[in-house]
Parts: sequence; C-alpha cells; structure tokens
Amino acid sequence: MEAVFLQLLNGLDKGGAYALIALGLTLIFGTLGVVNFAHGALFMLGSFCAVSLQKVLSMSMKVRDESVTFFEAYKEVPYLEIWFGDAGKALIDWTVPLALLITIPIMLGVGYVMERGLIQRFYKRTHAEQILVTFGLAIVLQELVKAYFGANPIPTPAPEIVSGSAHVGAWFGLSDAIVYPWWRLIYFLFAFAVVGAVFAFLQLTTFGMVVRAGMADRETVGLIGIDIDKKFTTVFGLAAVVTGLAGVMYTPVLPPDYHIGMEFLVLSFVVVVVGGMGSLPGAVAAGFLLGILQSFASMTEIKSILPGIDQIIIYLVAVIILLVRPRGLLGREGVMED
Amino acid sequence: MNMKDNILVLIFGAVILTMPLWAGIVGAGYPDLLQKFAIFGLFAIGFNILFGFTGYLSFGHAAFLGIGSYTAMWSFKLLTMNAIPAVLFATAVSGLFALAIGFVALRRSGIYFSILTLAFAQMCYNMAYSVLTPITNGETGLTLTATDPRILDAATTEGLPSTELFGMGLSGYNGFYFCAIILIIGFYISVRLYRSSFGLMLLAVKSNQNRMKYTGLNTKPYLLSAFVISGMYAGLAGALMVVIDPLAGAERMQWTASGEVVLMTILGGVGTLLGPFIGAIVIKYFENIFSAFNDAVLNQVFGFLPDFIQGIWVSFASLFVGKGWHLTLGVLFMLIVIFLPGGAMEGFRRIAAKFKKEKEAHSAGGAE
Amino acid sequence: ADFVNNPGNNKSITLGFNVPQTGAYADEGADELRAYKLAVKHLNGEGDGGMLNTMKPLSLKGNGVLGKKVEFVTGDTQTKSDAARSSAKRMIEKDGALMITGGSSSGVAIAVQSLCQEAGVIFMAGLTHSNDTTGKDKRRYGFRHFFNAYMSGVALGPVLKEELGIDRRAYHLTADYTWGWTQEESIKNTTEGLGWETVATVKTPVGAGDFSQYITPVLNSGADVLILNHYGKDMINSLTQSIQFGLKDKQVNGKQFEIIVPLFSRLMAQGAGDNIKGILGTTGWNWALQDAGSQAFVKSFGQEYGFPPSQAAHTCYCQTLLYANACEVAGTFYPPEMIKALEGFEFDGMGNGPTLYRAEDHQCFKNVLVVRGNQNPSSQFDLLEIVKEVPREVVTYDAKIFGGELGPYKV
Amino acid sequence: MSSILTVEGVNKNFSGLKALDDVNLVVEEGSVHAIIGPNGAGKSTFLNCLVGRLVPDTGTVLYYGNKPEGETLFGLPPHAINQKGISRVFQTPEVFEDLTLFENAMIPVMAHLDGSYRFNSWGGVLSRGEIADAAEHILSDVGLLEKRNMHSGSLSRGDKRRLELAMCLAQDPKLLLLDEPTAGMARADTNNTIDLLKKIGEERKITKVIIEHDMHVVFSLATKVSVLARGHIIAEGAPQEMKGDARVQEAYLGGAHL
Amino acid sequence: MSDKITQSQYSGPLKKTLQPIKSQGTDPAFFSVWDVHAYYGESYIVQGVSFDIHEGEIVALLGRNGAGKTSTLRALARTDDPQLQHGEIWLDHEPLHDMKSFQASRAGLALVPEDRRIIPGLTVQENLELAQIEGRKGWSIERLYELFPRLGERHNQIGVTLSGGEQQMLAVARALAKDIKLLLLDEPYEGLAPVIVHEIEKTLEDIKKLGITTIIVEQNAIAALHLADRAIIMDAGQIVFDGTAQEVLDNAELRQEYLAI
Ligand SMILES: Nc1ncnc2c1ncn2[C@@H]1O[C@H](COP(=O)(O)OP(=O)(O)OP(=O)(O)O)[C@@H](O)[C@H]1O
Ligand SMILES: Nc1ncnc2c1ncn2[C@@H]1O[C@H](COP(=O)(O)OP(=O)(O)OP(=O)(O)O)[C@@H](O)[C@H]1O
Ligand SMILES: CC(C)C[C@H](N)C(=O)O
Ligand SMILES: [Mg+2]
Ligand SMILES: [Mg+2]
Repeated sequence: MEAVFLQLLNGLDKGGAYALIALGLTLIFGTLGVVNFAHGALFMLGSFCAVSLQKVLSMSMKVRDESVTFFEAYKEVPYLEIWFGDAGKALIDWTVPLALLITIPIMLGVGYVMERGLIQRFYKRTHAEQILVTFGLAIVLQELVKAYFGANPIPTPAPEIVSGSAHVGAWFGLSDAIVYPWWRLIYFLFAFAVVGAVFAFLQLTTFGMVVRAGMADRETVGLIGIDIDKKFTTVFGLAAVVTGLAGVMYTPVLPPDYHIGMEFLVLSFVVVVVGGMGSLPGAVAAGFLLGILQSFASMTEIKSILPGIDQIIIYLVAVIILLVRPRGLLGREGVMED
Repeated sequence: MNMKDNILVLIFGAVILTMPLWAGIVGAGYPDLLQKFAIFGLFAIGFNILFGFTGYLSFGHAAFLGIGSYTAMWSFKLLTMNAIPAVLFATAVSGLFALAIGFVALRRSGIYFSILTLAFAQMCYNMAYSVLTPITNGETGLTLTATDPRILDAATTEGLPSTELFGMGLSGYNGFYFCAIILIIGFYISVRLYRSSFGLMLLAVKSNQNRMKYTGLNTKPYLLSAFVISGMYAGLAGALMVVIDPLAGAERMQWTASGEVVLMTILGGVGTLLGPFIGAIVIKYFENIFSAFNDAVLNQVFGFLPDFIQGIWVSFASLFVGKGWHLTLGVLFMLIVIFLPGGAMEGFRRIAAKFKKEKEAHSAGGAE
Repeated sequence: ADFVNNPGNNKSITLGFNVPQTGAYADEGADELRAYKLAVKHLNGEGDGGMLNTMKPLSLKGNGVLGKKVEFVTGDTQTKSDAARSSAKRMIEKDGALMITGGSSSGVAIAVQSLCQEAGVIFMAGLTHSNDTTGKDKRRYGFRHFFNAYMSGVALGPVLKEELGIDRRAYHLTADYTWGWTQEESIKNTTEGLGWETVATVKTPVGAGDFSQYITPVLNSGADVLILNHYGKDMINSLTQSIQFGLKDKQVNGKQFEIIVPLFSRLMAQGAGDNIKGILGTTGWNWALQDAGSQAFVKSFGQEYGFPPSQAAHTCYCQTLLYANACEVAGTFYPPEMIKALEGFEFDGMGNGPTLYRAEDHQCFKNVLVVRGNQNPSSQFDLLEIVKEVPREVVTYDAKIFGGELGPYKV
Repeated sequence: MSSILTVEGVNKNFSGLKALDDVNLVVEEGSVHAIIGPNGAGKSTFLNCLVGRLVPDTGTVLYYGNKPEGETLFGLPPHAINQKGISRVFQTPEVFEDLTLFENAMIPVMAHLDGSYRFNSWGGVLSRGEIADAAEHILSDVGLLEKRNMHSGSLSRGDKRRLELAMCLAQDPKLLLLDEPTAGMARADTNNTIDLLKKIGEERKITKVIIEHDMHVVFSLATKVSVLARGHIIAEGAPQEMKGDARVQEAYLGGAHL
Repeated sequence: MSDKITQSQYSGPLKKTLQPIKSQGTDPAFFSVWDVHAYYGESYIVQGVSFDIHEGEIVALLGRNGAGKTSTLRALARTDDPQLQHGEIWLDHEPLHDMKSFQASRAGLALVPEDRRIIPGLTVQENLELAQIEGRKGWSIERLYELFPRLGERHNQIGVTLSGGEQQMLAVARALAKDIKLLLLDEPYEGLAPVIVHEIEKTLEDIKKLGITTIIVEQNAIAALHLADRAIIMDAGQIVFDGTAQEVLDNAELRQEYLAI
C-alpha cells in the first residue's frame, strides 16, 4: 500500500516533467507541425540558464590554495560572499529559482531567433528535412555547450530550505516512512501551474484558434488578413519558454550536462503522439499516464512477474494506444495525418 | 532496367571495387572505414526502398540491423564460421521480424507510423540490453569464444575462431571486398526494383494512397513488401558488421542509430538511387576522419602561420575536429538542408545543369 | 620477427589512445588523454620526467622507446563497444598504432581487448574495474593496471564491519552490465561474509538519469544500507537522488541508514558535490598519497594542467610507462617478447607501493585505498579522505577463481 | 435491361442530421443515371453508400457485378470494391501528382491486369508492352497524350479531371461513378468530356452514375434522372420529364435559365 | 478597345524594374495592375498582365482551363505561390505589390479561392469569427447568417463537412465578414446547383449595389457576363481582350476562339 502510494507520487512528478516537456513540444510539433529535434536542446539550454546564473553568481576571486603543496593551485571564493557575506551566500543558494526569471527572456529570445532564422523556412518543407536541420541544430548547440561547460553533469542544487524531503505520508495519515523530496513536489506544482497558464492563454484568447487555423491552412489564414508568421513566432517563443522553464526546474533533480536534452527527446515525441497530435490536454494526460505507468512498472513485485517490463512499458503502452486509438488519446482529426 | 541503368550499376561497381586504390588520397583507404562505407551504404540503400520510394519514415530500422547482427553471431557460434550461412540467416530472420513489426506498424501512416516503428525498435533495444542478456550479452555485446559449439566446424578451428568464406579469412581488405560485392548486388537489386512495376506502385503509394485504393490496388501489401525488403537489407548490413568484426552490441539498435540512417538518406538525397549511399559515405567519413584530428595535427596544419595566429586558429578549429567533430557534422546537416534541399544528389544535379547551361551559352556564343 | 605495425627502421612509433571524448565518461576520457600526453612527453625525455624519476626497476632512458620517438593518435570510444572497436581498428589499420590503450567502461575495455587479441596488438586497459577484464574475458594481449571489483570488496569488508557492524540489511542498485554485475557479486559476497543480509539487488539501465523509481522502493524495503554499484554520471544522479529522498537521514531497524559507493573517483565526487560527504568507497589511487611516485606524478601533472590528476589519469599514465618499459626490457616491440617481459613484472615507485603484474591473468596487484567523502575538505581537490590503505597481500586472490583463458602469445 | 445496383430503404444520419431518408433506387445496366439535387441534398453521401464507403444506418444496396443474385459491398475496403468493377471520379481530382501522366495511366492498367497486389519486382515497368500501349491509348482518348511526360501535379484542374477520368476508364469498369465530372471545366472541355463519355458509352457499355449540376451535361448524357432533395428522392424519370416537373423546378432549378 | 492596354492608357506609375518597387508616380486608378509577371518556381505563368478597374465596377475574368486566371488572382492577392517577380499592383492608392497576403487583405482585398479553402477543424461560426480577428470588420456574423440562412442553421458544424454549395457560401461569407474594397471570386458557381447559383448571383448583385468592386473568374461565362460590366479574357498567361461585357456577348468569333461558346 505504502509502496503503491509512493510509486504514485513518483509517477506524478515524473509525469509532471514529461507533461511539461511534451507541452512545449506539442506547441511546436503538434501545432506548428515542425518535427523539432532541437526540442531537447531547448530543454538543455534552459538547464544551462541555471548553470550559467550559478556561474555568474559564484564568480570568484582566485586565492592561492595553500593547502595544495605539490603545485601552484588556486581556490575560488565567490565575490558575492566576499562583498555581502551571508546575504551573498543566500543569493547563490537561490540560484535555481532566480534562474527562472532570467530564463524567460533568454528562452524567448532563443525561440525568436530560432524561428525567424531557421524554422520559418521549414514549415513547408518535408518532415524529413525538418528532422535533419533541427537535429543539426541540436548537435551544434550541444557541442557548443560542451565546449564551454565540459561533459560532466554540473550540480545545481535547490535552495537549502527545500533540499530535504517532506513527510507526505504523515499528511495523509499514512505511514511516516513515506517521504518525498520537497523539490519534486514543487516541480509537480510548478508543472501544473505552467500547464494551466498555457491552457488559459490558448483557450481564453482567440490566439489558440488562430494558430490552429494557421496550422491547418496557412495560406488561407493569411488571405483573411492574419499575420500568421508572427503568430507562429509567438508560439515558438512560448514553447521555448515552457521547455526552458522545465529545464531550469529540473536541474536540482538531475544535474544537467550537455546531453540531457537528447535523453528526453524521444520520450517527449512519444508522449506527444500518444496524447494526440496538436492536443495540449492530450500531451499533458499522456505525460502523466506514462509517468505513472513507468513508475509502477519499476516496482519489484511487478518486475518479478514481468521481467524487463520497466524497460519497455512506455513504448508498449504507446504501441497499444496508437493501435486502439488511431489519433492518440485526445488527438483531433486532420492534424498531421498525411 | 535500361542501358543507362546497366551502365550506372557497372560504374558503381567499378568505383566501389577500386576504392582501396584511390580512397587513400583522402585518408580513407584503410579496411575498417571502407567496410563501413559498404555496410552503411547498403543499409541506407535498403532504407531508401522504404523511405525514399513510399515516403514512410521508419525510425526503427536499427532494430533490424541489430537483429541481423545477433542472428549472424549465433550462426557463427552455433554452426560455422563461414559467413554465407550467417548472412543468409540474418537476412531471413530480420525479414521475419520486419514482417511482424511492419504488419502492426503499417496500420498507421505519417508520424504515427514513425513513432510506432520507433517504439518497437526501442523495445528491442531495451530488451537486448536487459532481459535478453542471455542471448545478447547486454552491454558488453555478444562475442565469439573458443568454447562455442560450432557444430559444423568446431573441430577444424583452433585458438580463437575468426570469420571466413570457405577458408578465406574475412578481416581487412578481404572483408571489404566481401561487403562490397554484397553492396553492389544490393544496389543492383534496388535499381531493378525502382524500375519495376512494383517500384512504380511504391511511388504511387507515396504520391496518393487514396487514388491508389480507388484504383483497386491494395496499398498495404505493397507497403509491407517494401518494409520487409528494407528490413532485410538492414539485417544483411547488420550481419556484415559482425562478419568483419565479430561483436554484436546493443547500441547499434538504439534510436540514434535509426536516426543516423535517416540522416544519411536525406543528406544524400531521398528517393534517389545513389543518394543514400553518398550520404552514408559522407557521415562515416566525417565520423572517422574528423574525430581523429587532434591538436598536434592542427598545429601541423596551421604551422605556417605566426605563432599567436596559429594558436587562435588551432583553438577555433579544434572546436570542429577531434572531440568536436559532432559540431562539424551538425553544421553540415544544417547547411545541406538549408541550401540544398534534396541532398547531395540535388547538388550534383545543379552543378550538372550549370555546366550544361554554360556549355550551351558557349556553343550559342560560338554560333553568333 | 614480423608483426602488426612493426616500426622497422622508422624513427618513431605510434601509440593509440582510445578514450571516451563524447558521452557520459567524456571528462574521465579527457583526464586520461592528459595523462597520456604527459606520459609521451616524459618518455621522450621532455618535461621533468615525472615517474621516470621514481619508477624501479627502470629500463627507460628518456629517449623514447628503444631509441624511437613516441608519437600518438587519439580516438573516441563514445563509451560504446561498437564505436570503440572501430576507432581502435582505425588506429591499427590506418595510423599504424603499435599499442592501444584507454577505455572507460569495462564493456568497452573487454570489447577492445578481444579485438586487439585478434589483431595481434597490445592493449593496455585504462579505467576498467570489472572482474571479467582479467577474469573470464582476459586476453594474452591485454593488461590491466587498475584494480577490480573483487579487490574493492575485500578491501571494503573490514572497514564496513568496523563502522557499520555485522547486522545490516543491504539493498543493491546495480548498473546493468558486466562491471555492475561483477561488482554487485563481489560486494555481496563480502557483506554476506560479514553476516549482512541482502534484501534485494536491482539492475538499473545505464544512463537512466532519473533513478527515483528505483529509489522509492528502497524506502520501504527494510534495508538499512544502500549500495550503489554505479559509476560516473549514473552514480552522481543516483546518489544525489537517494539523498534527496532522505535516505541518509533515515533511521531503520534502529540504525542510521548508510549509503555505500564501492567505486569512487575524485571526478565523480566533484559532480556529486556535498552529497558525497561521509560516503564510503574504494578507489585505485588518490593524489593525496605521500609516496615519492605519486608526488612526482601529481607535481608534473599539476604544473602542466593546474589541477591534480584523477585515478583515471594515474592508471593511464602508468600503463603507458609500463608498456614502454617492457619493450625496453624485451629489447623489441615484438608483442610476444614484450608480453613476456611484462608478465610477472615487479615494480615500485608508481604509487600504491610495490606492485606485481601477475602473469596468470595480467592483473596488477597493489595497495587499494578505502576512502570516505571528506567532511571538511581542506582544499577544493581534497574531496576524498583516505580511511585505510589495504596492503596488496590482502587483496590478492587466486587467478583461477574467475576462469577464462589468456590465449596464445602468437596470433 | 437488368439492374446493376438496387438500393432499398437506405437511411443515413450524421449526428442528428438526416442526410439520406429512406432512399430507393434502381440503376439499370448500361444506363447513364444522373442524380441531381440542391447542394447538401445528400448526393455525395448517397454515392458513398452505394459503394460501401459509408455504411448506411439501415437499408441494403445490392450490386450485380459478377453474381446474378447480387452482393452487398458494405465493409469491403475500397480496393476490393474497385476490383469488382466499380471506378470512381472524385469531386476534387485525385491523381498521382508526383508521377508523370504516362505513369498515372499505367497504374490503373496494371491494377486491371494484375489485381490488387502483385509482387512484380524484377521486370521493368515497360517490359510489358500491353501496359504501355493501353496507357497511351487512353491518354490519347482524352487528348492528353502530348503531355505524357509532364508531372500531373502541374496540370490545371480541368486537365487533372480529364486525367482522372482516363485512369478510371483504363480499368474498363462495369460501373463508373462520377461526382461532378465537369465542375470547373471550360465549356469547350465540358463538351469534349460529354463527347468522350458518350463515345465510351457506345463503345464499352459502361453503366454510369453521374452527379452533376451542369444541366447541359445532364441532359446531354443521362438516360434517367433522379432528383434528390433533403435526403429524399422527390422525382425520377427521363430527363425531359424532369425538366418540366414542378417539384424539380422548385427544389432544384429555381429560376435558372437553361 | 484594343486587345491589350497600352502603356499610355495605364494610369499607374510608369516604372519598369525587375522587382516590384514602391512608386512615386501619378495617381493610379482605384485598382491598377501594371505588368505583372509571376512564376511557380521555374515555370513562368502570368506573363505581363496589366489592367485598371474603377471603383464599383464588376469585371469578369475569363479564359480556358490553364489560361492563368487563378494564378493571376493569387498573384494579386499576394499569396506565396506564384511569386510576383515584376509589376505593380495598386488598390485605392496602396501598393499591394509591397505587401504580403495578410497585408493585402487588411488593405481591403479579399480572395474567395477556387477550392474554397474552408479551414479544417473549425466550425462554420469559427471560420467566420476568424476573419474578424484582425483587420477591419465588415458585415456582422448575424447579418451574414441572414444572407445565408443555411450557414446559420449549421453554425456549429465543422466547416469542411458542409456540402460543396454550403462551403461556397461560407467562403463568400467569410470574405464579406471583412471590410473589403475589392472582392476576387474564383469560380464561385462551381459545383453549385442552379437554385443556389441563382441565389449567389442575387447576392453578388447586392454586393454590386453596395459598390464593392469585384473581379469574378467563372467558367459559366454567360452567367458571369450578365453580372459583369466589363470582361477581360486571358490566354496563355496574357490578356487577349479587355472590353465591355456586352462586346463579348455580341462578338461570337471572340467567344468561339477563347471561350468556345
Ligand atoms: N461527415 C459528416 N458529418 C456531418 N454532416 C455531414 C457529413 N458529411 C455530409 N454531411 C452533411 O450531409 C448533408 C449531405 O451532404 P452531401 O455531401 O451528400 O451533399 P451533396 O448532395 O453532395 O451536395 P453538393 O452538391 O453540394 O456536393 C450536408 O448537409 C452535409 O453538411
Ligand atoms: N503550383 C503550380 N505549379 C506549377 N504550375 C502550376 C501550378 N498551378 C498552376 N500551374 C500551371 O499554371 C497554369 C495556369 O493555371 P491556373 O490555375 O492559373 O489556370 P486557370 O485559368 O485558373 O484554369 P482553370 O480554369 O482550370 O482553373 C496551368 O498551365 C497550370 O498547369
Ligand atoms: C570507469 C570504471 C572505473 C568503472 C566503469 N563503470 C567500468 O565499467 O569499469
Ligand atoms: Mg457532393
Ligand atoms: Mg482556376
């Protein structure tokens, strides 16, 4: 029972992450129709916004490290610490939440440049060409990040105050053994909030309808006086921001490295397709569904009956759903069915 | 199949078979890379039969590559070190898998098909890595051991077994020629297929499935045949990989490997006969040659420059070679697809057209 | 005798450094490459000579090897067996490499080692810790200077007994490949020998990233020790996440919950940050060792690059020197002779005390370090505190226990 | 004359909308049966029900293609229906846009000769002369022979429609369904098409069901006219009768000058 | 009237360059097209089309299949295909040749495309609302439903499942939902039953009364000529006749040669 509860919690937070990544992807892929293999790279760039901020905040003075005797070594003392003492330390401690603030403008800029500079020429090109060019872009971004930050994961911890775990079990009157990291709970809530905000934006304004229409028939929407290029740029920027935020928030969960995006890439495509192309609720639902199923499939009890199921559950479920429901969970007719 | 095609195949064959003689000029004249050219070329040519002809983009063809490798490996381990049975079994078994996977995946089209194939391949990969370890030896990969049963020729070999073709060893250049001949046959078959009425049907599928159905043609078996054929090419390529280097690892089934063949095909030119092969060569060449550059080599190259400029150049260039060769590849992908949609073949066509124009202009000028 | 890539009358020889330049172990690979370059420098008589000043017996003269200048080529294993083999083949076939060295994963090392055996080229393994490398998959042409999982278990045992007692329940998370399997087995044997109970052993895919789904079951399993048979990025992630899930603060069965990482390295400790503090494990070598060899190496490495070498750098540096020395001793590059010179070679002055390259399985035997994540580091590099230096006699085992066959001298 | 299609009591609803309401109809073999009616009357829906593309909610459709007792086509995939001798021209032309006209014409010929699937992967397309001949013949019939090497995607719409018609004819069908075959065609081409359809009618005795708004076409070709309005057949008979029928006037022709 | 307008008849700015450029010349007519050349990639389709239209005029653009009528309309509406390589287009003193299609639409040009192009996935109502999101609004949606009661009945149906005729009405209604100065109709009667053709004809008469300038492309030349004041006939991408509708109706030879009626 406790185990089930814990795996469920775990699935929720994993699902939140999938949902958030898939949300950004479904804006680009399900709405604009671009098979964006650079989506993972956007996630990665988001993470490295946090890393960079951390780097900037902990910019340090080099002090001769006397304890190293074999050769001349230097240790680094952050300027913030030198100047502001504990306040400076606290600032460094809060790197990740602070990074959210800088990530929004940065990712908006990245999305803008990427769409205007590259993606825009590819709306009419084939999926295959979109894959090639965005994959190329993803590699370039990755390699640049690697050249600058190195290949190893860079720890970017959450603020001290939320680094422990919450006694979730006690809240629900269950066993005290059920604990869950604060940051993961925050991640889940954050994902929820972002998803809600994006939905509100697209549902409560006509923006969503215009974009859908533009996706279905770009030319005609242009002919009725709508500057669809601009709308698409906005969508792309929005997607980049959502994905970047997902990346920032994920850094305390998983220390980012240059390759982190690729690891999410395939999975996020699966999530989007299982959810149904172009359906935002679908992407979110599929994200949670797959997250929870994967979490349960890793339970020892289940693995002992079906060995290896934890390895393939996501793909297996994807296959079954696509066969039973041709357009995924909540896909609309006519979107990317060619 | 007309005269022009026969000539194409002949020239292709001649170019491939003489490769060891001239590839050295660009630093590619060593067996391992040449073998790769042949194997991945074959893989891409087969992939093109599905993707190029029918427009169905499979993102899981690496699974067949892996299945071919494992099958061939088990043929070596259980039967004989002769490459022929290994190659035949691998082709057949991967064909069977392709039949099963294709049967299911082809119930959907477009991006849904891509995701289904991807899902199947990832399942194969993940299982090869974990629960199927007894068959695949997991991450370490399946290797030959001196204690393999090899019921047909265990008695005749001593020490560590190595692959052979009726007594001829298949490492080094022999291995290359073996792969090259299979590649040429594979290319010939793909040309015949392209020119056949079956090939025309595949192009029709790509163009308008609805019209096809209402013309009384059942698209599904056409697609399935194409899927199985290209799966068999992949299995064959996988078998050749272990013929020249008897180790079957799970990584070659990962989605990135499936993605690689997609990239090769697009880079060279989707739907063209030669393009996929050219794409394969370009990518493998970059992978092998550029990743081997290091600072020492760069310093040599830029040695003629004054020291401080040399330093700048070397550090800039080192971004793109050695461990940064991926960057070069990424830039190449982008440049090609932005400026040369249609891939390398499109590039050749444009160059040819330009020459022709110039020639015409010349002759026109001459007439005046 | 003629052999593959015989340098003949050439003025120089080429060595092939095959390290991960991309992928999860890229930083490890980078450090290995630094060490290799340093070794080449020292072999050619440049720089301060490093361990050439401390190694004994020493046949090298600082004028290259057998009078030939040492050059090198590099390759990227991508931490994949396929890629590693093809890169090794390239170095052998195209660049004429006389010896291949490197690798950062046992899977890769074993794959390349068997390739080298077939090709008749010496393979000096870099980082590889699986028992299989010099056990069931050992090869005549392959040598390992690094220690292995079995030795980790033996070295760790007494410390565990002393610090955690004999009544413990252990839960293993294990990287699903040869190294993980053998380490799990070795550690399990050790702890069960102490009287510990093994609650569960769970295999996790390499590169899983988020391990939370494997960690949550630990919480309710009744285990009071978590053993992470992970390395590199996987270990950083699984350790970080275990701590986020509050495992380190937990009390189970009336005891403080403990996490053990049987194989540690300083590069990893850097990645894991504060989480490493107080965690027990073993390591092959540490820059803080005070013997003359280690100090000489740290000094020249530190001068060259500004930070101390990792255990990866150390083992790779040693391997290069050991190969060169063996050629010098044999008086030829001819592999069968060189192999014989290295088999059973006893040396000292390269860190870890007196060392033996055992003839039966080409495994080096030297002191093993039991370490703990430093609670109060005195410098940024001082991440591991040496708990105990376990003497080589203690960790030596019978070569037969892991089976395998070296194969012929001549191929 | 025997009937080739018999429709009895067909009903079809689209989420509350009665698109077809108890439709009964007999198509005589060899006839040209026109179905006219205002937009949204259910003509296309009816056509879809005839060939099993849509399954009606109630009612039966029997096809007497090969079997004297007739058979139902419901549930059969499109290619199987076509193989039974029913071809169809779409309201918006559907051709193989990436292929040349010649290839476009060869495909139906092959479908006719080889059935719904044939793994004919070794012989070149042109190795069977009869296929090329038939394709050329049919292209010249519709006057597109000189464009044989063009890609059909760059044809004007009128030409696409002619090509599609040619492709259907190349299969030598028993029953040809035409949904507005001359919509958007220039008058000259409309006349050509009428002539073509007439000629084919005389040569091959193909039964045709034709939906058309152009009364000129209807009255030039049809041997029988059924008028559909709001899902009902409101009148049926010879073309001349229908012209004068008051109900037809009101529901369909309005004040239009013919 | 001559077959082709000459340079001197053209009231727009006289500037012949390779690229459409902004003119500083004299005052152009209400709608003025000057030497428009347009390509689909390599294929040269619209080969130098020029004409002037006065405010409130209705012009029938006629010609055989493939004459280039649709292409001309699309070039005027500034769609991406065909590409305008040369020429100027002025609508009420605004240079359309400098614009993209959405800007042309906001400048008051509305194209009802030949295959209607109802937006998939949207209902009838949404299709109409979409047209009023940006740019100036024209008729209210209620008023459009009065004009086309069938659309009102079906306002919640997905647009593309409408019957052909209903879709045509929706396309016209969508154009009127904006404040337009020039209406381009590409075969508005195609596929419509005579009753409906009649209805749409009446609507077009109404539109005419409102003073909306219209260009109508139609295969049913007679019907179009009855509606139009003027006729322009195209052949092979060029204008071969420009005159009054009556002239065409009277000139059997001309009709026979270019229209086959
Ligand atoms: N899939 C569908 N869902 C809902 N309603 C539909 C669907 N298909 C058709 N309809 C409705 O059914 C009615 C009949 O449509 P149908 O296409 O058969 O008309 P039609 O007689 O062919 O008209 P036209 O001459 O304009 O082509 C129309 O009102 C149409 O809106
Ligand atoms: N996308 C395209 N690419 C290339 N050529 C095209 C394209 N669209 C049309 N064409 C060609 O342009 C020419 C003019 O076509 P257009 O559609 O403008 O003619 P139209 O006068 O409208 O004919 P219709 O009466 O058949 O609609 C035709 O020859 C056609 O083949
Ligand atoms: C780098 C090594 C010390 C550990 C590594 N995981 C291995 O496979 O052996
Ligand atoms: Mg209809
Ligand atoms: Mg037209």
